Amino acid sequence: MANTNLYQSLSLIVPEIVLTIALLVLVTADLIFHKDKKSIPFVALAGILLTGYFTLIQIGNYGFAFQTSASAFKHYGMFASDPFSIFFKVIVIVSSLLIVFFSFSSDEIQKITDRIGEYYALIFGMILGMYFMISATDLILIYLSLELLSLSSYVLSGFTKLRDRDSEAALKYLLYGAVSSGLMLFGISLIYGLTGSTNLYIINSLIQSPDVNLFTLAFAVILIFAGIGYKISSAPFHFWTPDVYEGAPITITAFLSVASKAAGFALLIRFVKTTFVSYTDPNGMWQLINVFDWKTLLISISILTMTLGNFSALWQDNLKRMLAYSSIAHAGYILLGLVVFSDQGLKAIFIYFAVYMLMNLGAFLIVMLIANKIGSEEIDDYNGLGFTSPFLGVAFTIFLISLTGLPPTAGFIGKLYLFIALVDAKMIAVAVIALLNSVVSLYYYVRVLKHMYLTSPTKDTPAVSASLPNTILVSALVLATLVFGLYFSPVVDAAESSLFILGL
Amino acid sequence: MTFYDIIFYLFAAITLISALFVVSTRNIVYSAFYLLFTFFGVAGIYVLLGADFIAVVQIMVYVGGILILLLFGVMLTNKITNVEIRTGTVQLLPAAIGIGIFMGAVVAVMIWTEWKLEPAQIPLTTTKDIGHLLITDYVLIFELLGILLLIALIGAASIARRDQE
Amino acid sequence: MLQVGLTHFLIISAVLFSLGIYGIVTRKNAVMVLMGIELVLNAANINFVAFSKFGNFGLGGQVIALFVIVLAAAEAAIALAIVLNIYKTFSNVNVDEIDHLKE
Amino acid sequence: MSESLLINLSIIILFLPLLGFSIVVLLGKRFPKLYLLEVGILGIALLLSVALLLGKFTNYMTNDIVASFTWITMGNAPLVGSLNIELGIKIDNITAIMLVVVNLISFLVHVYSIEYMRGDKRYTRYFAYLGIFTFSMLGIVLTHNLLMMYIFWELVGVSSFLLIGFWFEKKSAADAAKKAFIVNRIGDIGMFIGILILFTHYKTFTFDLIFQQIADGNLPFGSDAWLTAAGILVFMGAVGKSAQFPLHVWLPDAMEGPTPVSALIHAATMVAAGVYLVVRIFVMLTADAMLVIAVVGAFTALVAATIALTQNDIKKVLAYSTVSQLGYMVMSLGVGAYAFAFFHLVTHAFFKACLFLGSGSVIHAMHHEQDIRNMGGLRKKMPITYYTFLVSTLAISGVPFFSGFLSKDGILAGTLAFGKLTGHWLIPLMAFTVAALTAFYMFRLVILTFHGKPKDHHKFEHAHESPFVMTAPLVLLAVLSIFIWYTPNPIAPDAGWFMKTWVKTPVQVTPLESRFNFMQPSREEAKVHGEVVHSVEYSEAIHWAHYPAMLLSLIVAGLGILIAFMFYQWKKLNADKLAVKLQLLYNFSLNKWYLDEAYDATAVHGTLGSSKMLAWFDNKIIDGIVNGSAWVTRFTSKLSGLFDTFVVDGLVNFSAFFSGFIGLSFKRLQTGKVQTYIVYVVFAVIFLLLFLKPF
Amino acid sequence: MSEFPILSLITFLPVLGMIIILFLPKEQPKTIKYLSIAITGLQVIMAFVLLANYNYGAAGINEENSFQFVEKFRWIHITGISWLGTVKVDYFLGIDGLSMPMILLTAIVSFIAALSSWTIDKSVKGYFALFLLLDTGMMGVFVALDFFLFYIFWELMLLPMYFLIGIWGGPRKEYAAIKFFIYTLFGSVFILLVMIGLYFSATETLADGSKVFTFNMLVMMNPANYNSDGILSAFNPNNLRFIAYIALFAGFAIKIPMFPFHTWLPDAHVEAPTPISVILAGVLLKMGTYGILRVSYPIFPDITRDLMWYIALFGMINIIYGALVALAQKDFKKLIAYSSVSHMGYVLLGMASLTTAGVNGAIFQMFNHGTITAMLFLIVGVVYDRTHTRGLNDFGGLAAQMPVYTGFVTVAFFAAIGLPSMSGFVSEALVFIGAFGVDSIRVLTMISTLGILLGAGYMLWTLQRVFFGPLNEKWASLNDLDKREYAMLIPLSVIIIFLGVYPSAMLDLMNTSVNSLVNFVSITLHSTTLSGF
Repeated sequence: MANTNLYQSLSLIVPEIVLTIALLVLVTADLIFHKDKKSIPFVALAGILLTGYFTLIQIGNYGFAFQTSASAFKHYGMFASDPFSIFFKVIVIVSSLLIVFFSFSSDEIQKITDRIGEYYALIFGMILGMYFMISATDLILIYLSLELLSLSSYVLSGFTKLRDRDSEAALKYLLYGAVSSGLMLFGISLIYGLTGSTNLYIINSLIQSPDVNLFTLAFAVILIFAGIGYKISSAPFHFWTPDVYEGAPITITAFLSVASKAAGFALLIRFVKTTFVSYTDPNGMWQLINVFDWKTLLISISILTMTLGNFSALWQDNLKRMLAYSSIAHAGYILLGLVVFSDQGLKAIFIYFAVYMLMNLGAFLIVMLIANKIGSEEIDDYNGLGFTSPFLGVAFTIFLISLTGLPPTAGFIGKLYLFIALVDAKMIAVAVIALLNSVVSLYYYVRVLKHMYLTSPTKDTPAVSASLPNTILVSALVLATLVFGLYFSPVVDAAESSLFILGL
Repeated sequence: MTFYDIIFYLFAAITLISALFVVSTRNIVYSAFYLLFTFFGVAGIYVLLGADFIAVVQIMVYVGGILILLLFGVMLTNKITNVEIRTGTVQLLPAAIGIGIFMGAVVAVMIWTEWKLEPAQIPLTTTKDIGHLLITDYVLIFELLGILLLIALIGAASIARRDQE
Repeated sequence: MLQVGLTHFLIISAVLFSLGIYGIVTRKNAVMVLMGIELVLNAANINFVAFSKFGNFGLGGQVIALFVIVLAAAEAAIALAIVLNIYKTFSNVNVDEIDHLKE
Repeated sequence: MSESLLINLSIIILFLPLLGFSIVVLLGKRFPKLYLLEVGILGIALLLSVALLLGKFTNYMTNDIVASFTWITMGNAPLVGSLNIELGIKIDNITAIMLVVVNLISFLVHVYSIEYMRGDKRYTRYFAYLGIFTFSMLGIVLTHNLLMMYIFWELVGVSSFLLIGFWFEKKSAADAAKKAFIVNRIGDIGMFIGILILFTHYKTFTFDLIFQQIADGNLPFGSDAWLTAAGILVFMGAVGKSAQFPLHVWLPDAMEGPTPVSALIHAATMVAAGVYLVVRIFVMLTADAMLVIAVVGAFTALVAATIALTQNDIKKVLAYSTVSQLGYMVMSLGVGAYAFAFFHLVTHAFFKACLFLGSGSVIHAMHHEQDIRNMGGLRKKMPITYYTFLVSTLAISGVPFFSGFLSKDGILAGTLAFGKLTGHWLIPLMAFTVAALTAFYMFRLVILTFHGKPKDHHKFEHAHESPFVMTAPLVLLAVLSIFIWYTPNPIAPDAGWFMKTWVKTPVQVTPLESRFNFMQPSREEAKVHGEVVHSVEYSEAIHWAHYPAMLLSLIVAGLGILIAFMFYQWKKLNADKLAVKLQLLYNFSLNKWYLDEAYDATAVHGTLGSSKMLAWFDNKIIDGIVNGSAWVTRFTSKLSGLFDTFVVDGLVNFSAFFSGFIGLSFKRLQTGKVQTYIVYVVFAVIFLLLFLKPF
Repeated sequence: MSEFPILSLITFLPVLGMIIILFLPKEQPKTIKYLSIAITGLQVIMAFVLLANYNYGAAGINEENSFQFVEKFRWIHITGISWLGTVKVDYFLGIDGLSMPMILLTAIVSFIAALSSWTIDKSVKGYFALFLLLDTGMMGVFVALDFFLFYIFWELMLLPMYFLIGIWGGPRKEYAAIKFFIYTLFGSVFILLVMIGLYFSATETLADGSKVFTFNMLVMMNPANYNSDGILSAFNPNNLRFIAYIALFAGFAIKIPMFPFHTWLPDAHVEAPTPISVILAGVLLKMGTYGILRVSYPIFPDITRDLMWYIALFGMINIIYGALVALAQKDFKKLIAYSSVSHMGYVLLGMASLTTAGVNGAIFQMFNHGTITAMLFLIVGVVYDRTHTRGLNDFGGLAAQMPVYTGFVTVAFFAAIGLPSMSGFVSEALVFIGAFGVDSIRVLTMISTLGILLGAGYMLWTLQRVFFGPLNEKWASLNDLDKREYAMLIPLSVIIIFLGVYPSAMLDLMNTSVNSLVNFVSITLHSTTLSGF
């Protein structure tokens, strides 16, 4: 690698560098202020805001970083900074910001103030892992960033140690994750054997040659998919999700369900797009290299995922767990955006994620605020809450309706674009299945409403009121959910301009 | 059969047989020791593959680090008074069938695939070249790995330490 | 066949990989499960090193193997911490008994 | 009088009763005396309609006066052109006469009711109802089109419903009201479809425009079969309203209403509306349609007469008599004796109203005793009632010098002529039988009620003649049952002005080939519209039939009266013994041919049963698997086996069950054991590899 | 065209009211009630202002320039990098003869329902907030001309309705509410799918000559706007128009509700509080048929013509089936619910005829059924408020105790039976006239006339069971109507009778549009010979 290249490369990873520095500052601060840790969250907040700022100014500064010297494909590096990555990074950093806000008022997190420094450090570790996952174009970097994300999340999901279920969640997550990443690593090794490289672009050009062994390639891809599928919790690699989501602290559950999933999807999309797509035609349809039947795989996986998620959610009595299954179902919907293999589909994914972030985090926030008060996430404990806590009740209603995908909420726009993409690709049958699934999903979302509103409050039903900051936060999320439902041009514009993935 | 081959089969046997014991012995402490042999075997295979530096790292990190960690784990999670630290097994049959099929598939893949074979000169010692690679081509990963270790440190420490009560 | 080539190494890795998975899914003790994971990682490493030698891919494979080893160490550290934590709460580390979260 | 004045007059006549109704309904609570307003209004209406009659007859004897307006415009409809629905009024001689008849009887009934209904707790409401009825009836009379006919047709149905059910606290009254309305609706459906056929083809409801097109050879859907169908279907309306077999069952039950109502609606006016309808569409009836009408009429007359023989309720006897007489009129139209049918309509209106009011007087006097077996000897106590009743009885029995003789004789002659010309001799046979039976049962009624000795002495003691407001209408109506009002010659019905100048059989417009031969006028006659229209052949046949008919009718009527006297007055014959001897026939007659039972068993129970079944089907099967009942339904459907294939499970409920099932199976996968999850992963990898078949 | 955005105002006024209500303290239920009544009252006034300025000669349907009170703004307009990425959604409101009657209906029924909501005493604030939101949703459906907007309004009423039934409903309210919700959502997802399909099949040519996809319904109606390869384009030999039509129709049919999708209706009605039943029967059901006329017919004229017979068949089944099932009901509200099924069958039948008379009759029937059934539900509400039972056999002889009430009942019942001089008669007659004129569905029409008989059967039987016969002593102390009930029942009775006598008041409103619609559906593309008119 030439040194000239290094400076350019460094300029492309400024957000990551800022993030790393913030992490180090945080750790240092934690050591310095070990008596009074009140300031730590603000350090984290500052770090995230800074990172966000640098992420945003990265717009326009696109290119490959860290090109391999020995390669014949010199202009492809192992790190790509492109509009696509910026979009997902923004999703990640915004949700991180929200998670920090959540953490301010989460009872669970308040109980571990003495370890708050580690908590934020690990969150920063997660963010860093996600950032690299989003931009990585080299399988090894992918693997390591995934591991960085995973290791931090393992710890965080068992971080509070308040209940049995925390450590149980951590252990399950750890074992499941380790195996999945092990499988993935083995798959990567096979790809390495087939092509001699771990760089996605090089692999792409090599597998276009006819002599590649398809079976082995398929085997390797499936193994790698197992690793990614676990991250985005798509069936049948989702089994950890409900257990971990239920066990982990709410803030972490929320973070996992949005940011971690976004990173996973970014990874999957980049992996598929850069490795297996030969070119994009003028209509925005991606032409797959005929080596692996991604279409069949993804269609079946996404249908399975959403069906399984929705139908399992029907029976959940714990709201966190219900939301876990619902997030699995949403992963299924989002996968549909990839299934169409077009820019249109990608756009739908972008929009869906932006929207999903708002509504899902909103829902988790409310579950958290209520859990703070009543100490439970069981749906039966929500009886009559809609009357005693009107503000949170209404907000929760809007989030749930948005999750169902009904207008005039943003969730509808997400679904709309998804179906637009599907219909555009003439995949009507799939669209019908997805639509029917969203009807099923109505059952369990409305079930919450039923408990909140259709059951009259008793004397024991507590009145949950949000503090002023939380009120503002909830209102902001509600407002965004409604506004984007009625005026979605900004989201769509942003998605439209983020379509570009470096490479082909 | 050349000497190289004989050495290979020797290491292969050590690796696989001890690995088999690792996963089948009921005594955890025994398992840990069998794992030691497995790691040694793998290190030998690395040597055969001309990867001396990796072999050394394997022994140092795995045997010197990970294995010790695992042994600590065994000791800390079992009452020492119990001489025979045994562990049960679960779902042997489905696992055996599934893994059997799986192994068949993997082995078949390995055999039937026509890998890219190209005779090549591997330098006798690789340390310097690896070092060079680490700060050029793989510098990003290298640095990232550093952060990963830091995070792992923080994480492990924070989760394992006793709460101040 | 007897002439040792790439395939031989790969078969070793394949068998090691499968044994690792077997260990993961059958052993009750969490530490034992971790040992299985180490086997899986080792198997992948053998692949990387073997491929890089026989395919003349340069030293990339070895570097990757190096990374993986380091990573395995980090993972093991965290894993052990979590297992200790489990032991503190459940007083045992039998994976199949830690199933409070389900359905 | 100018045409527009006549039209305005008719409109005033039409809306006066409605005005009365509205005022009484809205203000009746506050001003209980408002019923007098209603009576006054009717009086005015009567005067105006007499004026209208005079105006019409003096200035426009042969002209029809028509006025119409567009009720609904539907613009320039695609493929059709301009599409409008017009309503309007047509005043011809028949209309003018009917107006007077309706208003007269209505007025008399109003007056009569002042006393009869006094003390009822819904006294003013009663008069309001009478007003709305009169309005509706006048609408039928005045209309110049089928739609308006249908509209008012339904409205009289409703007024009839309200009046029959006036004493709705009595379950029988409420039942009867409902029955009347629903049975009528059956006929109305047919009528409606008939109207639809005509409108669909001609794009108009107006009688004259339709007839004009038929006359021009433009048949509905191009075939005279459709014309026949349309005729019969419209006639179905008459079957319902005029209580023709098999829809006559409602009329006797309708006697649950107050007696003046029975007189007005269920004897004189509304039930005659059916006949009036057939009169209106007479010109478009084909031979087939006419035959059907004739047969229905004749059969109705016979059935009702046989039933009337054995009834013991004074009003029931009269009710069946009404049915029978209506059958007569319908039959008359069927055989082509158009003018006689209308004539009979008028005469019957008077004498039957008189009979009903008379019976009301009796019932009033006997404190609501209606069983004739408990009466007797009332002649002395209530002379006015008796004599008016007798006059009317003589009229209905067809005794010379009374109006009934004139009209009935004409009808009988018509049937005879019809039999001669077409060979359908059964119709005159039935007609004469009915004439005999009528004379018999009417005199049975008179004898049992007024002659002989009182059976219930207590009631008899308290009986007394009704007050003046009740007897005056009786007298007036009885007077109107005398021949002199219609013809100077008491034995030549068609010699009088009624038949000679007022009412003429119109020219048929149906295609020649689908008419009865004898309904084809000779060429010269056809030229002049509204003049004599029967063919020479038919006129001759009528002429031939005239004397035999008169003779025969006198004989059978006399016979009937004689036998009645033999049985009940002189007790020469024993009715009870005969009844025992003819047990079967007697019961058949007494139980009204078991028609009610038959309908109940088939139509009513069939409908209710199927509705219950459907409701069950809807609730259990269509709505299917609901929460707990899910399994029950499935179980039962399995048991019956029949429904299994029909289980059109409500989609939602089924899917709820289905999704629950899937959800549960998914739930079972989630064991909580992480190693199990890992096994799934391994299997998933293998499965996906096989599934994608990349080799 | 008026400069004043009156359509927006009439649509969003209730939302404004909702916001005000949300800021009112809940301790002042009276203020909230008065405010809601005032707002709905204002809506009625505005509806009549619309009526006063309505141009009877403008057709609408598929010509934008003959729509009235049009408001068209660019709402969402995204220019993509590629042609495909462009999205255009307009805020496009306008009315024609199809919507004007519905606007009147919505305004009137909402007002009456607001009056009838006076008795609500549980969570008054929430109730009226939801009520007004529902009002906006309904009104919006009838004024929207952009499919996207239409769909949003369509879905907007789901949630308020769910809560209104679910919170203020009867014993099985939860079940009924979710059933309603799921059923209608199930239907609307199909509408959504077809909407997207249409979006991709038709393009609008903008002023600058560029072509964009659009949700504008009027654009979708013009065959010339379709791409040759659009999946719902008639030019595409492999088009999915048939399937799309079925899906769309199913979506609307659930709302109507058409057999066999009707089972949500009885449950929803029985459990809903009176005002909500009134809204449900009065307005919501109309949205299904309105949707078919507004969307399915002009966008898919070819398929409509092909499926005429089947629509008529379902109309017939609705009429007969609904009436027969109603006959067996023992619950007053259920009976009326099933009678709604039967009456909506007439609408279907009339629409299926594709004739001026039939379609006029159908729309008129929609309006009439709205007012009549609203009145019927109010009537049930009156007696339910007093006795807390709805069992038909629990009553008897109420006519003697409550004569005025019975008078109104009689008016409503006879209107439901289709008695001449009441509005229901005219519409039913027009439906039959229209349907009978079409050869292919003549037999079905004849069978349907049985509905007249059965309708009389169940209505009169009910009248008899509840109001006639000896007075049930239990109810000897019932009061007759109070002033508020007069205020609800009198306007409806007046409307019913007025339109029965002078139907042109309503028919003239829609006439031009209906002719245009019939002309468009039956003649455009390839004309088939239809006998009748």
